[in-house]
Amino acid sequence: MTMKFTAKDLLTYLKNVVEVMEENKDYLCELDRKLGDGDHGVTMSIGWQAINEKLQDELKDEEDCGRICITTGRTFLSAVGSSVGPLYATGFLRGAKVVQNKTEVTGEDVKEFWIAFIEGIKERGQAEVGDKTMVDTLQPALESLKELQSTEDFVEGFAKVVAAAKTGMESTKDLLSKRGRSSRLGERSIGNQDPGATSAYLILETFHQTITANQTV
Amino acid sequence: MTMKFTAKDLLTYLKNVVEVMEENKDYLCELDRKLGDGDHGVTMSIGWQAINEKLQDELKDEEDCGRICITTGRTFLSAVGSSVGPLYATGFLRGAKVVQNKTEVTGEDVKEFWIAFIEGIKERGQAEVGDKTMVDTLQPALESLKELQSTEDFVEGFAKVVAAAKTGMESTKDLLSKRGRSSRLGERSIGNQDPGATSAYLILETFHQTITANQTV
Amino acid sequence: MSEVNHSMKKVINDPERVVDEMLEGLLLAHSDKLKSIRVDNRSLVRIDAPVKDKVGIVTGGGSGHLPLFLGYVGKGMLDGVAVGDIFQSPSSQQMLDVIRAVNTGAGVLALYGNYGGDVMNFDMASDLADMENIRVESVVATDDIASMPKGGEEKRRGVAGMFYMYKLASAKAEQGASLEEVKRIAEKANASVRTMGVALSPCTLPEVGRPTFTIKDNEMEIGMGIHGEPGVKKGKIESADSIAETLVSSILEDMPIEKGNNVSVLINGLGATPLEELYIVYRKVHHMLADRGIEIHNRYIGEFATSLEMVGLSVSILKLDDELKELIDEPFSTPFFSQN
Amino acid sequence: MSEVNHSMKKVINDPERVVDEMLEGLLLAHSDKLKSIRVDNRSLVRIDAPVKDKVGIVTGGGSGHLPLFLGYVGKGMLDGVAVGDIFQSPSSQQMLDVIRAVNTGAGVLALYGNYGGDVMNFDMASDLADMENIRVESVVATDDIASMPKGGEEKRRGVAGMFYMYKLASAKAEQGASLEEVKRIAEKANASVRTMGVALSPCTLPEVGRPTFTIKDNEMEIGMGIHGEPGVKKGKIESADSIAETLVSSILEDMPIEKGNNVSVLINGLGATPLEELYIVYRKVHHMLADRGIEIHNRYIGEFATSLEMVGLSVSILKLDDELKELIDEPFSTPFFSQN
Ligand SMILES: Nc1ncnc2c1ncn2[C@@H]1O[C@H](COP(=O)(O)OP(=O)(O)O)[C@@H](O)[C@H]1O
Ligand SMILES: Nc1ncnc2c1ncn2[C@@H]1O[C@H](COP(=O)(O)OP(=O)(O)O)[C@@H](O)[C@H]1O
Ligand SMILES: [Mg+2]
Ligand SMILES: [Mg+2]
Ligand SMILES: [Mg+2]
Ligand SMILES: [Mg+2]
Repeated sequence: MTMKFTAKDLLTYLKNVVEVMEENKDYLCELDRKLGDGDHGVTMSIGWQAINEKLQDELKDEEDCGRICITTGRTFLSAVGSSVGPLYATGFLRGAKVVQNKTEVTGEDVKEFWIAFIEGIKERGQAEVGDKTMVDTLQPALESLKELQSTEDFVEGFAKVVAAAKTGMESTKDLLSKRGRSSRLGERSIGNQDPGATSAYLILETFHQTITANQTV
Repeated sequence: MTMKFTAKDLLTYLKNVVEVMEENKDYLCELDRKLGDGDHGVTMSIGWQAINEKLQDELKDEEDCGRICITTGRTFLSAVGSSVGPLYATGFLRGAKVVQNKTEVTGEDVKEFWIAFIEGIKERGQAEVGDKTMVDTLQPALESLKELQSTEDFVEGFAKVVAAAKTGMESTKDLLSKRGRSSRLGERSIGNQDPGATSAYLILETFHQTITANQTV
Repeated sequence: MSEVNHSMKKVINDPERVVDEMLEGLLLAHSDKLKSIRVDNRSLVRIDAPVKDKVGIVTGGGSGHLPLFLGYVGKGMLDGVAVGDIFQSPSSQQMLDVIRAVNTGAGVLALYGNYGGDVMNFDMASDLADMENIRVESVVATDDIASMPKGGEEKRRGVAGMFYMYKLASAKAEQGASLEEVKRIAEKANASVRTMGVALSPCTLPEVGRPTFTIKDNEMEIGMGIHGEPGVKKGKIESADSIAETLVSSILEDMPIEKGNNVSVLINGLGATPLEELYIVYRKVHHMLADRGIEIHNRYIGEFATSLEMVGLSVSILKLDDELKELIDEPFSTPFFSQN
Repeated sequence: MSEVNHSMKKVINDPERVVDEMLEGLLLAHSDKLKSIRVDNRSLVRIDAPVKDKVGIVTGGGSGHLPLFLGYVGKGMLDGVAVGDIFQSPSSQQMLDVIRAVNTGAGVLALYGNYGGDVMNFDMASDLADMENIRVESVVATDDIASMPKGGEEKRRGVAGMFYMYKLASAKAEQGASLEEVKRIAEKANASVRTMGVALSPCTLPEVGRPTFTIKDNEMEIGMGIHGEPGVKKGKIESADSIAETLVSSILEDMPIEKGNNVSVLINGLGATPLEELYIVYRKVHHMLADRGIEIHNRYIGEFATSLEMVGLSVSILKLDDELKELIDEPFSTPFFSQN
C-alpha cells in the first residue's frame, strides 16, 4: 500500500469534490425530488461551496491534514441544515483524528481515514444497510476497505472499494426507504436511487480519480 | 263589555290550556321539526304540565288572579329552557300586574290583561311582524283587542281577536324566518307554519272557548 | 340516546349530552376553582363566590366557544356564568341562579354578547332579580364591526373582543368599585374595542353531524360570525398579510386611533387554525400598527372565543387610555388562563 | 417565493416562509420573555439567559407543534430551544448555538423527542460542545407507548408527555441542583410517564398543500404519531368513553399504577379538536382512575403538543412520588403558559 498523499493532495481532492458536486447538483436534486424534498443537490452545493471558500482562504497553505479535515467538517456542518450536514461533517471530523498533525500520510493512513469516516457516519445516523441511505453505499465500501492488504497497490485497491460502493449505491433503487424524509413515501420510494447514496459514491469516486491522477503525474 | 270572570274561571282556563297543549304536543313538534329542533310541543307540554301541578296544589284555592298569573309565569319559566320560556312567562307576569289583588275581573280588565300579555312578549322578544314568530299571531290579535268597544259583548268581541290571530298564524307559512332557531334555514323556512305562532293561537283560542263555555252555563 | 354520527370527526359520546359531559369533566378537573350551583351544572361560579362586598360580574351564552364563556370565571375575572347548549342561550332561570349566587348586596353586572336569545333571557333574569331586590345592570358586547355597518353600532354582535370587557370590568370590581363604576368601565371597554374576523371553513354541530353551511375549497369569508352568520365579503383565500391588512384597516376606519396612542391587540383562533398562523398574522398587525406610530401596550395571542373547530381567526384592537391601561395589567387567574 | 396553494385552509403567506414569519411574529410579541441569538431566529433563549449558576436546559425540534417546543422556554421552564422547519429537525449548529448561550459552566441538559433527525443533530451538537469544554448531557423522551411494544421502550417516540420531563427537570434546575441531579429527574420523569393518542384526521404541511396521508371519513387511528406515523390500530370512530378506555387501559397495562398512588394527567389536543371534547375525555379518564383508587394530584387539559390542525388527542399519565409531586407544583411562566 505504498502511496504518498500530502496535505496539498488533500486540498486538491477537496477542490475536485467541489467541482463534482457542482456538476452533479441538478442530478442530485432530481433524485431527491423523487424521494424527498428535492434539495440534496442544492444542499451539497451549498456545503461544498462554503468549503471552497475556506480552500481559497484560510486553508490555502494549510499543511496539517487533520486541521484541513476539521475545517472541512465544521464548515460543511454550519453551512448545511439538512440531514447530510451532521453525517458528512462527522465523517470528516472522525477522519481528522487519524491524520492529525500529519503533512503527509501513507496508504495505511488513508485506509484508516476512510474507515473512521464511514464508521462515524454510521454511528451518527444509526442507519443500517437496506434502509435506503448513503450507508448502502458506504457499508460495502467499508468492508472492501477492511480487506485491503498492506501488500497491494493502494490505487488499485481503492478501485475495488469504489466498485463496491457503486454496487451498493445502485442497490438502493430497489429498496424501501426506512430513514429520513423519504421513509414517508413507503412503497412509493421503491424504484428510485437514493440521493445520499449517490453523493456518497461521488465522494469516494472522486477520491479515486484524485489519487489516480496523482499517480500518473 | 259586561262579563264576569273569576279566579276560578282563570284556573279553569289554565287547566284547559294544559289539555290543549297535551292534545297538540305532536302537532307542534312536527311543525318545529320542519323549522327548528322539533321540540316545541315537548317544551310546551313540559311547561304546562309544571303549571298543572301548581294548579292541583298551591293554586287549588287561590283567589287572587294576580298571584295565579305570577305563579303560572314563573313556573313556566323555570320548567322551560328554550326561547318560549321567557316569552310566555313575560306574558303572564305582565298580565299579572293588571289583575293583581283581584278575585273577579271585568271584560275591560281582561282586555287590558291580554294587551299587557302581548306587549310583554313583543318587548321581550323584539321580534317584528313578518319575522315568522308568535308575534305574527299576537300582533293582529293586539290590534283587534285595542279596537274592542266597551259597548260590545266581550265574548263576541274576543271571537274577532281569535280570528285575527288565526289569520296571523296562517300568514307565517309564507314567511322567511328572521328570528330564533329557524332563521338559520333561510329560504328553506318558507312553506311551513311557525310552531310558536301556532301555540300562541291555541292559547288565545282556548281562552275564547273557556269564556264561551262559561257564558252558556 | 342519539347515535354518534360516525362521519363526524369528533371525540364525543351521545351528541345530545356533549355539554353535560363537558361540564362534568370540567367540574371534576377544576373543583378547586369553580363550583356548580344547580343540579344540571348549567350555572357555575368561582369557588369563593360570593366575594364579600364586591360587585358580582356574570356572563352567559351558548357552548361550543371554549374558553368563552365559562373560561373567564375566576380570580380577578368574572364571578359566574350560565352555560347554554351548543350555540344556544342558557335559560333565564339559569342566569337568575347565577345572579343570586354572586350577589353580595353590591349589585350584579351582566356582561354578554348581543345575541337575541341571550339578550332576551338576561333581560328576563334581570326583571326577576329586580323583583328580589337584587340590583342588576347589563352591558352588551358589540365589538364585531362586520355584523353591522357604522351607525348601527348597538346592533353589532359580540365576539372575541368581549374578553376585554370582562377583563377590564373585573379588574375594576376587584378594586372594590361600585356597580355604577364597574358598569362605566364595561361600557368604556366595549366602546373602545373593535373586532373583525375571517373564516376559512365552517364547523359541525354535534347534534347535526355535518357542517351547517359550506365555504368553498379555495374560499374564505371575511366577517363571518362565530355561529356562521354571513360576513361582509366572500372571496378567494388571501395571504395572511392581506387578510391582516383588511382586518386592521377596517378596524382603524371604524375606530380611528391616533399616532402615539396605546392599544392592546388580541389575535384569536377560531378553533382549528394553528397557533403558528396566529403569530404570522400578529407579525403583520404589529408592523401595521408600528408604521402608524401606534404603541402596542400588550397582546393576547391564542384561542379566546372559538366556534368548535372552525378554521379562521379574528383580530381585536382595544384603545387604551391611562385608566384602562392600569386595569389591563392587573393579574387574573381562571382554569384556562392566568396573567401575573 | 412559492405560491400559496389556495385550496389549503391556511392563513399564511409564502409556504416556505411559514416558520420564519411565525418566529418574527413571536419575537415581536414576546420580546419581554424571549430573545433570538441567531440572525435566522432559529435559536431562542429566555430573556434572562444564561441564568447564573443554573444548569441550562435546552430542547429543539421541528415546527408545527406549538406550543411545543418553543412554548416551554421561560421562567421555571427551559432555557433555550432550537427551532426547525415544519416537522424537520433544527441543525446541529442551531442547537450548538443554544447550548452555548445557556451555558453558565454548570453544564447543559438537552431534552428532546426520540426522532432520527433530532437525535443525530443533538448528538452532533453535543460532540461539538464537548470540544469547547461545555458539559452536555441528554435525555430523550420516549413516552409514546403506541410507537413500539413493551420491551422496546428506548425506541419509542417522544410526544406530549415530554411536557412532564421539561417541567420536572426545569423545576429541579431552578432549585440549583447539579447537572447529574437534573438529569436524574429528567430520566425519572421519562420513565414515569406514558402517552397514547388517537387521530381522526391528518394535517396538511404548508409546503405540500394537501394531507400527506388520509384517514377515511368514518375512521380513526389509535396510536398515530404526531407527524402521521402509523399507529397500532385503524378502525371506525368510537365514542369518547371507549377511546378514553382504550388509551387509559393501554397506559396502565404498560405502566401499572397501584391503588393509592398519585398521578398527574395530561389531556392534549392535537390541533383541531375543541376543548369541549378534551373535557369529555377527561371526565372518563377521571372516573377510570378514581375507580381504581388512583389519586389525581393535578391535571393539564388543552393543547400542549399539536400537529398543525390534526383532529385528535392524546392522554398522558405521570406517576408521581413525593419528589416529583413537589417539583410539579413549582410555578413557571412562559409566553404560552403559566402556573402559580
Ligand atoms: N440516518 C441517516 N443515516 C444515513 N443517511 C441518511 C440518514 N438520514 C438521511 N440520510 C441520507 O440523507 C439523504 C438526504 O439528504 P438531504 O436531501 O440533503 O437532506 P434532507 O432529507 O434533510 O432534505 C438521503 O438520501 C439519505 O441518503
Ligand atoms: N325573539 C322572538 N320573539 C318571539 N317569538 C320567538 C322569538 N324567538 C323564537 N320565537 C318563537 O319560538 C318558537 C320556537 O319555540 P321552541 O321550539 O320552544 O324554542 P327553541 O327554538 O328554543 O327550540 C318559534 O316558533 C317562534 O315562534
Ligand atoms: Mg432532501
Ligand atoms: Mg432538506
Ligand atoms: Mg324548538
Ligand atoms: Mg329547543
